Amino acid sequence: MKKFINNPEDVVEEMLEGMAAAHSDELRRLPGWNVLVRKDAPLPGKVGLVSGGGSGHEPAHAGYIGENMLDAAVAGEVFTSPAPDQIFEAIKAVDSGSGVLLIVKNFSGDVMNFDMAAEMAAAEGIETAQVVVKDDIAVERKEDRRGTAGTVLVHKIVGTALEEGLNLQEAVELAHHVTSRLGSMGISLSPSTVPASGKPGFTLADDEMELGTGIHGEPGMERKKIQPADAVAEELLDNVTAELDVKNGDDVIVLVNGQGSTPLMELYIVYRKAAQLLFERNISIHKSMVGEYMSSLEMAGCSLTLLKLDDTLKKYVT
Amino acid sequence: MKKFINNPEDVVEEMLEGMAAAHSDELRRLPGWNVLVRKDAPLPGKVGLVSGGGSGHEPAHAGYIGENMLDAAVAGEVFTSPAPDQIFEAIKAVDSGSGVLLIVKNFSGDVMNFDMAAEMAAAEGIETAQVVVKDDIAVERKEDRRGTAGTVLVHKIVGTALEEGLNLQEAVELAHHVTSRLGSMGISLSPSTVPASGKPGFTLADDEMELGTGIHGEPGMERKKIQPADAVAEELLDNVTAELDVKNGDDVIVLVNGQGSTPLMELYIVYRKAAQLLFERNISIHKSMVGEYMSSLEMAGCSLTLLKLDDTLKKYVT
Amino acid sequence: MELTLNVMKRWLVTADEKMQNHKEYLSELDQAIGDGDHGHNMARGFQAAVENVKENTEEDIGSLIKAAAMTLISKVGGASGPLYGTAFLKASDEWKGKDSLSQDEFTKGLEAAVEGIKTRGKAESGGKTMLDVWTPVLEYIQHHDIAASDLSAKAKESMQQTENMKAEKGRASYYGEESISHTDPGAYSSYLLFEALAEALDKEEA
Amino acid sequence: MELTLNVMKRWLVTADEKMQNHKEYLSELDQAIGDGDHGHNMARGFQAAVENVKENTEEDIGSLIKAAAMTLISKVGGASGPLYGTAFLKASDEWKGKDSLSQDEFTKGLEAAVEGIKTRGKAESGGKTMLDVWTPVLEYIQHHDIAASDLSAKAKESMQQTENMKAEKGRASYYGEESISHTDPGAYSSYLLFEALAEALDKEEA
Ligand SMILES: Nc1ncnc2c1ncn2[C@@H]1O[C@H](COP(=O)(O)OP(=O)(O)O)[C@@H](O)[C@H]1O
Ligand SMILES: Nc1ncnc2c1ncn2[C@@H]1O[C@H](COP(=O)(O)OP(=O)(O)O)[C@@H](O)[C@H]1O
Ligand SMILES: [Mg+2]
Ligand SMILES: [Mg+2]
Ligand SMILES: [Mg+2]
Ligand SMILES: [Mg+2]
Repeated sequence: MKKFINNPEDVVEEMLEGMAAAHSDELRRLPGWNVLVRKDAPLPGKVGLVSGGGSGHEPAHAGYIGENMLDAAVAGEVFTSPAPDQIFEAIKAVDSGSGVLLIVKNFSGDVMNFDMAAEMAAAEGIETAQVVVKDDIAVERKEDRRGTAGTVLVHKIVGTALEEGLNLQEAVELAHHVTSRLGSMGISLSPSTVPASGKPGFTLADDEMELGTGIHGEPGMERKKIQPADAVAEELLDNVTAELDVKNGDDVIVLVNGQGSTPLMELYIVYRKAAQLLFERNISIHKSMVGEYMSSLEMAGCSLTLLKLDDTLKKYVT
Repeated sequence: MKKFINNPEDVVEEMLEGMAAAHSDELRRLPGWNVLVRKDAPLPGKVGLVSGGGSGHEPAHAGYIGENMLDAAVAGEVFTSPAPDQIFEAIKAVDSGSGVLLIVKNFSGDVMNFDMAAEMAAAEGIETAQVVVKDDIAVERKEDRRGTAGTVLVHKIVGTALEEGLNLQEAVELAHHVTSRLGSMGISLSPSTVPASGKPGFTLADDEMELGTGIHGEPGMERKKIQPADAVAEELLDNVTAELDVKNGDDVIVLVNGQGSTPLMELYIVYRKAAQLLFERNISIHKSMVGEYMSSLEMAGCSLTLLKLDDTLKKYVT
Repeated sequence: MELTLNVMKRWLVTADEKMQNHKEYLSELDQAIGDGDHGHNMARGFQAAVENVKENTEEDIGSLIKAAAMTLISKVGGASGPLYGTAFLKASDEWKGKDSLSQDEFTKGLEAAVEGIKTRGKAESGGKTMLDVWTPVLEYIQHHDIAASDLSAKAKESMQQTENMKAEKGRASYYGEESISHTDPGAYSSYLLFEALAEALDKEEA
Repeated sequence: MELTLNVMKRWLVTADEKMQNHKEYLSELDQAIGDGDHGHNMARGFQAAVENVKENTEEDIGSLIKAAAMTLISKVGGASGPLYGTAFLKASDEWKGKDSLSQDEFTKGLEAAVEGIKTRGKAESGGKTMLDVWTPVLEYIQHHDIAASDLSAKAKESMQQTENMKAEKGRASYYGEESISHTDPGAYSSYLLFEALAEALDKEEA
């Protein structure tokens, strides 16, 4: 394990200190908590937007704090969901009295910890609602689907809408509307190593790739011989479009996400083929995002996310 | 070599196609050339700003096309500087009659190719000037210093100033002023692999790091046992501050750049210590940048850049 | 027999020792069908809970266990944090104000704990989780004298049986059929917890 | 002897063959003290230049070599592109309008080429670059009958001598003392170029 760290147990604390120092014009840390908050939160009259999860997915989630996005992000240990008291602090810090929406990636730990935080908030009279993102279509059963890079689009769209004054109930409906039209699939070439364990999360042969991995390297649908980028792009795209029933005449947002050590060059090569295929199929790309939006430490791989737009959603795409 | 590519010989072409498709609202590709141009260039009355170099450093340089930055970026083969005719096309595409400033990283190949392009432009009556960035203080002789991540700050500051109407001569002076106050040093943990060669650019033992590497993995000053992040940050910072004579009361921009596969988490841990030390030494951080600004494919490592500000430069820091 | 405040304290302390000693092993189990952090999560959580116990001057079992619950909730993280935390919290409710528990009272707490895990985890036993240790252990205690019983053998046997189950909940469920032939990490840590209880009781007897 | 348009064409074609055959080896040399692309750069450039020659209907040596120069400039990239390109371009100026060259005329072109490399690269011989082949080869041709001479032995010997030099220019200079005991890749490709010239002349004789 070759990493720029000090003590493996301190990585999250030190990262948060670094983030708070680097971006003090935009966010602040809640003293003693692993919570970063938009500097001007709570905004009077605005529903608060909170997300979070295990660390190691940077820039998620603290990188999405700001106007038209999150009011707070809660950071757990690396790949481990944050505890309820941390989340509760975030809720208190951003609640203006209009309630707080929690965006949660669908992992048992995250869901349970956010549930408990919501109960704590309720006990103190703060209204919250929770929307669970399940965009990873590699998992068959819909209720078991993991939350992955598509979560960023929920942050952005709901965040933009909240800035325009939606109330909590409307925000929940919008968030559900987004998640119902959102799908992602990942593909990995090599694992990442959690500092505390010091060992790679999985192993793949030199000529193998794994289709459908989650953002912590959870198993996918299939291991196979490594394919050219064009075939990879086509397989990801076909799976996601089939799942979302994206067809001729539709409008989409395309997000090609890097998992950590895959160069931007390769992400653009994957994007290129996806864009070509969409064009051929007369599906128009409303907006493109190519980069590391939801990383997995230094995992090599990428994922492709589509959001199928309609007029409601287009209003909030900036 | 595990990469999302098709044919190794096509990576630059396909990346450029991907970039042009993904960002068609901001830039366009010159048909038949490896040149991306700001969509609204040439801007009447504005001096054009062009940079470029070998590919593999994404988002450099095409990612820096836009308002307050570059008018065009020229992409060579991976880690190989672009040919003069490519650069010449970029110059022609952005010249509004007010001349074009070329920002070049100091590598023999880049300098010679940009020189030839400038001669071609002169032969057609287009005025150009060239500023060579030599921010890599790991190289002893000043004239041999390589151009690295600090180049991005030259783009940003000179780009902002040009938007305000500086003429070519003034822009050259400003660019020299920036480069005279700019220093960087890198440190690497593992190499990258150029697709065409298929072999890692260098080798390091499992417990070794190399101090002072260039952005293509060029040799640094010293190989040593891997150190904790705090020691790494301190060593980079001490070297750069000593070189630039940054002291008590000064104002700086700090850029912690990721070389490719180093997670953002680690960059923030390095940044944290650098910021602490600057604070202790009463040097104030005017602006912080933490991320992959000038990558080296999937090399693991980071670099630290300081720009020592004065009133002239502060005017152009956005 | 009576479970005194002292036994309960010793339970926590012994459990912590076991979590520390099995930290790497638990994480290894989790590496195979999860994300490899279970040992680290449990070790972090119990260490903090026990530090708390040592400083704790509370004189009743309810408060002791509630304090432990709150610490587990805030320090373990992941899926196991809310589950162990909820279990202890629900039990502490039953033990409020008591400085010693009859077997019956103890069992009531355990029943509440199991209920808590099921509700929090939206899970039933048979799904290759910690419940596959908690449920059989609870049933066993409901029918045997806890002092004279072989509690830790029961816990161990239940833990071992998770090896043949297919995971239905949590990260391990992504492994589907592949999860079979691996022991569930949460079942293992629960076995350690009940082994610690048996040892704490043993010491008391002696 | 006379160097005809045909010899010059054969020179380029033979050089291309050699660059293709030694592509990996040149890149390996460059991997040791550079960035490992020299073979790929040269192979890409000469292939394009020769495709161009084949299509070329120009009937004078100046135009032929100028076309090759322009292709090298635009296809090689890196440091070697402008250097080889400039060398050929400067020589083509001397050979303008000629459909055959005397040894004297050929030498004049080579002199201009070496001058071009020095100016473009801001370099002198002795710095472990391609100049350490071009300069001694030029001197040799200035004093020997090119047809009867052992041009390729001279080029080879000069190339080999770069092994003991310390690099002063280009990427290899970053290696400082460590560059010693490696052959310079640009010197090797220049040796291949002059070996190709010798072979093209040989064929003509035969
Ligand atoms: N929904 C659930 N119900 C009951 N137990 C669960 C559930 N989800 C996970 N577990 C238990 O938690 C254990 C994993 O805990 P841990 O590794 O600490 O958390 P995470 O899975 O978030 O990394 C599993 O082995 C299993 O016993
Ligand atoms: N300034 C210079 N003057 C003369 N030759 C040079 C100079 N810089 C580099 N070279 C030659 O170029 C060769 C490297 O070419 P190449 O690998 O294609 O380009 P790059 O160094 O840009 O990757 C070196 O081996 C050396 O012979
Ligand atoms: Mg976990
Ligand atoms: Mg090169
Ligand atoms: Mg786990
Ligand atoms: Mg080279």
